[in-house]
Amino acid sequence: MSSTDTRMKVSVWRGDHEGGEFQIFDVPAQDSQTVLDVVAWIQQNDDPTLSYRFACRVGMCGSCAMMVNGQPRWTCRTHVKKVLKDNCIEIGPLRNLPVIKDLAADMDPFFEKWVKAEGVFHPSKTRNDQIEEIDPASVQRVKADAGIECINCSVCYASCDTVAGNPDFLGPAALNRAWTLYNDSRDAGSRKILDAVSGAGGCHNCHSMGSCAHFCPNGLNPMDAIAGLKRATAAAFFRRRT
Amino acid sequence: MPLKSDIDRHDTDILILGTGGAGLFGALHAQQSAPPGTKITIAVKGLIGKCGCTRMVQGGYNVALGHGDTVERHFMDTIVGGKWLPDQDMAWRLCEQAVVRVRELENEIGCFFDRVADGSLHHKAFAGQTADRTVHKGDLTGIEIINRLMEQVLARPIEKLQEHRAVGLIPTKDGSALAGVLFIDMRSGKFRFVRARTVLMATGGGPTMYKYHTPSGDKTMDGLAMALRAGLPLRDMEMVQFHPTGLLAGDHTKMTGTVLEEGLRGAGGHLLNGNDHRFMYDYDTRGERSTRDVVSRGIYSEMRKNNSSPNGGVFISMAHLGPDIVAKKFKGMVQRCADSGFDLAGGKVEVVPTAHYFMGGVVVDVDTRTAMEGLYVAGEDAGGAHGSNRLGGNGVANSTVYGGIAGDVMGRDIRAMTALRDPDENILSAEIERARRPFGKPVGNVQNLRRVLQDAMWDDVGVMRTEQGLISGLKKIATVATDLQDIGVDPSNLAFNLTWHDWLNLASLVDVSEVIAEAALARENSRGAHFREDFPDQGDLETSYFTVARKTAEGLRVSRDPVRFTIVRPGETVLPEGEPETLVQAAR
Amino acid sequence: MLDIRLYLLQRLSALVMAPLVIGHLAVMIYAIQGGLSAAEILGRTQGSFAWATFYGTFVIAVSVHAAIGLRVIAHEWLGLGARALSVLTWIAFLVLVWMGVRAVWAVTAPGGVA
Amino acid sequence: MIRPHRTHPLWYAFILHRVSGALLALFLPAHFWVLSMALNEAARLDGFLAWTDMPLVKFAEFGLVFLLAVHFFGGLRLLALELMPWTSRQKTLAAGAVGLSVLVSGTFFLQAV
Ligand SMILES: Cc1cc2nc3c(=O)[nH]c(=O)nc-3n(C[C@H](O)[C@H](O)[C@H](O)COP(=O)(O)OP(=O)(O)OC[C@H]3O[C@@H](n4cnc5c(N)ncnc54)[C@H](O)[C@@H]3O)c2cc1C
Ligand code: HEM
Ligand code: SF4
Ligand code: F3S
Ligand code: FES
Repeated sequence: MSSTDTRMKVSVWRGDHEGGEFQIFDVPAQDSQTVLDVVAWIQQNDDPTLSYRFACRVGMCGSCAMMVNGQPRWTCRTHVKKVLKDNCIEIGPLRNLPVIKDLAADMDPFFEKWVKAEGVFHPSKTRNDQIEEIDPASVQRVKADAGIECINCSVCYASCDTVAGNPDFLGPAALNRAWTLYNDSRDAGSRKILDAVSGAGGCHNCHSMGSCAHFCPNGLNPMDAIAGLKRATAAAFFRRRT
Repeated sequence: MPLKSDIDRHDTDILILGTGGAGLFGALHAQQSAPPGTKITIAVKGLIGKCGCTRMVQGGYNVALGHGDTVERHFMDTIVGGKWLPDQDMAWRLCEQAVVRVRELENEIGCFFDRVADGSLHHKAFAGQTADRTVHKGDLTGIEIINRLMEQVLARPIEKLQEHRAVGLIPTKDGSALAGVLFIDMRSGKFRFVRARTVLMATGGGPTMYKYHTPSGDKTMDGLAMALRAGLPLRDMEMVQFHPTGLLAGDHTKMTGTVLEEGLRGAGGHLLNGNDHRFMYDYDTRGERSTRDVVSRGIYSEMRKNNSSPNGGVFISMAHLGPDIVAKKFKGMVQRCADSGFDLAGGKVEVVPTAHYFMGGVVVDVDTRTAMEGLYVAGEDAGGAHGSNRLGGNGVANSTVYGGIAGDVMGRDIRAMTALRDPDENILSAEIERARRPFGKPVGNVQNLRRVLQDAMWDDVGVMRTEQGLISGLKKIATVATDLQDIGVDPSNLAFNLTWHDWLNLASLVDVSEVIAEAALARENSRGAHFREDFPDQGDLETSYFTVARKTAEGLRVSRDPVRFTIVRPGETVLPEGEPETLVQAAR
Repeated sequence: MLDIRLYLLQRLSALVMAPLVIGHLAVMIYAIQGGLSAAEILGRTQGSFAWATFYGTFVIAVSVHAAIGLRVIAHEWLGLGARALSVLTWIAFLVLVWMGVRAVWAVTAPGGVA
Repeated sequence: MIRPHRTHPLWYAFILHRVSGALLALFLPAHFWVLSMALNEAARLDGFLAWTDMPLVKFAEFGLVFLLAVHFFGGLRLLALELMPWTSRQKTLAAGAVGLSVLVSGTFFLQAV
């Protein structure tokens, strides 16, 4: 690929919550070009009304996720070379979320579930206390660390068929956060967390189909986290009975 | 003058602009300190917690919490690093409160900072520090801080106005106080005016008017442009910090300008020019390990001599340290480069200095109050704490410390503000018309014009400055300003219309660019981030001044105000006698 | 649409079935050699309390398990709501138990056709 | 049906488990019905059993046993994943479960013909 006059066919979903369709654009190919660059090029040079979202452009904010050739991806860190097929790319809004316009999805349901899963630290100390000493190699800490670097990009959420079929399902990211907190020795809300993930939309709906772990751009494994929650809730269930 | 367009009106008690470290802390603390029943609203240009630069913090957070470090030492480093220009009371408060804020982040918000084997916090030393002071979560500290803050805010009864862009601070008719803020609801394209008793502006500066820049895409100096139009004084506006190693990958990609971390140089990375010559020792005895400003100028000089790489920068090379070791030690960076098609571990990657942080900002007191009643400013929008240079690790400390203070102070002040204020409808109307300006004009390419501004700022108001260059830069900025007024945007569908926002972004950038260039002209010496080739000396420290710019009826005015040495004078120190110069092992 | 109770029921029933399935598969592989006949089957099972318990447990477990399984599928693929799902789960469970118990009775009741 | 976001081993394992479970559940009433004939209509049961000797029917039976085996081993895999605190090597296990199922049902099929 050189920056001369190679061009590619990019088919972009246009529309809003009422529906829409793909529209084809002819975009110049460049070296070092990400899918986000392609989308931005279209908006800046071909169709000024194209809507999409991004912020950090380096894979830290999780705002730019879209469906690329039918797979959810962070577009700012997806090189065109990785997804170009027969000189074509298809780009659509993230799956499993309402569309605001074109490629911009409404992430509110995702974050509502994050909070609903009690994915919010429950303090046991205050700013006047010393910082707790924690052995970074302790078993609990290692478990918490495994899922802590989630950027809430919703890629896992978009990949999960259980989310698609079961609108109440809290989804992989929220449950991954709940599990991380459950293992955080400083968190005082383990009981709350277990209750929050045991309801009709809770962790027990996950079928371990693993798309979440397969697509997570940061290599996290929400499937593991959810399995952990299943064990913890089951153990607590029997403990409370007896 | 009656409004020409139909707008939405909305009331709240405490309004917060922005969801970086400053905005989110402002919201949380306001919620803790305001009387029960106070309505708090947080409005942001992107999604809550998913935009802004705090999230992009890699290195970490400066706090005197161990290894013999003290608030005094942190303070002295901040003053010396800022070349005696910081407002000393602000700097002191920053260092003192950072200790409380980090404990709050750990104990109440739930951030987990890295520990060493004995379970205590891990501290590392950024360049320019005399103690191991920087706490961090790997090299993704900002994500940890913002994610945790975001959760707390999302879980609270705080009204959320997402994808709401602030476009104007609207004062009362007599101009004595702030009445509210005008927004565009970006999702629908509609205007919304929100009245509030107090407003925290935490929109985070962000010098993205330079060809190469690091901040996130939503940051375009909107806050400072609004403050300027509202007549507020802005200080230290010439102070733009450049990070020496931004990725260079061509004009067409957003990856260009993004940071390749400081640690690469620290670990022994080589900077090579286009002829494969390791040039940094030609400029400084510390070579690549020199401070940000020195390395930036070294690279810039090579570029000007045309000793540059294919895309016009230089190379960073790590391979001599062993590709496997590099790949392990800088996993995130190597992976990021690989995603973009570059081999950082084994090959050479093109880099260029890149505009990183804005030290200038609105003049505020240590309680974040401004000259306008009801308006508070914190974070990168506020000037004073860093002077001419910001220490690595002091940026996020500043935004979280002062955001929290703003929340506390607003929660207190609001008790004395019984009523909402009515806006000056004329100004409201004028601000709406200003934002609607491109409608009906022939449609043009905003991005190309932004490039013109970015080139001008890079060439003439950038890493190295001269009077001649600055004057030429000002002319170019003025041309861009005129051209922008003639570029149209098709108004037929304003919902999520990014092109309209590109136009508004550029309008903010142009306004602030002019102030940067004027302030740079006014400073006839070289301090910290500001380097004048025609005035390379730092000037007399005792008579240090800072610049204050303000828009008046006659146009932009820049004055020089003397720095008040309220805590320590040049040549003195607040450290007890006999304290070692530095506690950092490697530096001793 | 699976809370922890239904989840545990489904997993427990699966655990109960695990050894039974092995047994069942083994018997079938053994029995099918040389073809099946009613007499052969019944000769083995009729009047056997052990076989009745074996298959009785199997029937109960599978009814619970499959009813809950069908409920999940009906929710995710057919979009059935909470009320319809409860109805479906119960109907599936009752139909399976009823037919299953009849079948077990038929093959294990003492003094049958052989 | 198999859209791009589904093209990985664990999703195939999931769909196999679901389809086999559903088919088994649907087949089960028929199975019970046939057996319940034993009570008073052994002759009819015999007729039925003779019918099952036909190759096509044999093949269908092979399918059923295959379903049970596949669902069984897949189910064991899931229970292991959920109940035991080890989790990696999932893909290998999924493949292993399917492989084992084919083996078992294959044995059954060979026995039967
Ligand atoms: C790549 C990078 C790395 C960095 N690393 C470090 C580091 O290691 N250590 C350190 O101390 N500092 C670091 N910094 C600096 C630090 O990130 C900032 O100093 C600090 O986070 C600024 O916080 P803030 O809250 O003021 O602004 P931000 O976090 O930038 O937040 C600004 C908010 O305002 C919103 N906003 C902007 N305009 C409008 C508008 N018109 N209407 C409504 N909302 C608006 C934005 O969307 C955003 O939500 C780094 C910066 C960058 C870019
Ligand atoms: C003939 C007997 C069986 C029938 C009719 C049956 C039927 C079903 C059905 C319909 C489902 C729902 C599938 C889904 O949710 O995707 C299911 C799920 C399940 N089955 Fe079975 N099953 C049987 C035997 C078994 C056995 C013997 C085991 C284990 C050893 C087992 C383990 C499981 C598990 C773990 C699930 C949950 C899968 C999930 O939630 O994704 N099943 N079964
Ligand atoms: S778990 Fe991974 S895919 Fe899911 S939101 Fe977090 S970072 Fe994104
Ligand atoms: S993709 Fe969905 S079903 Fe479970 S394993 Fe992941 S959440
Ligand atoms: S733009 Fe932030 S993750 Fe892509």
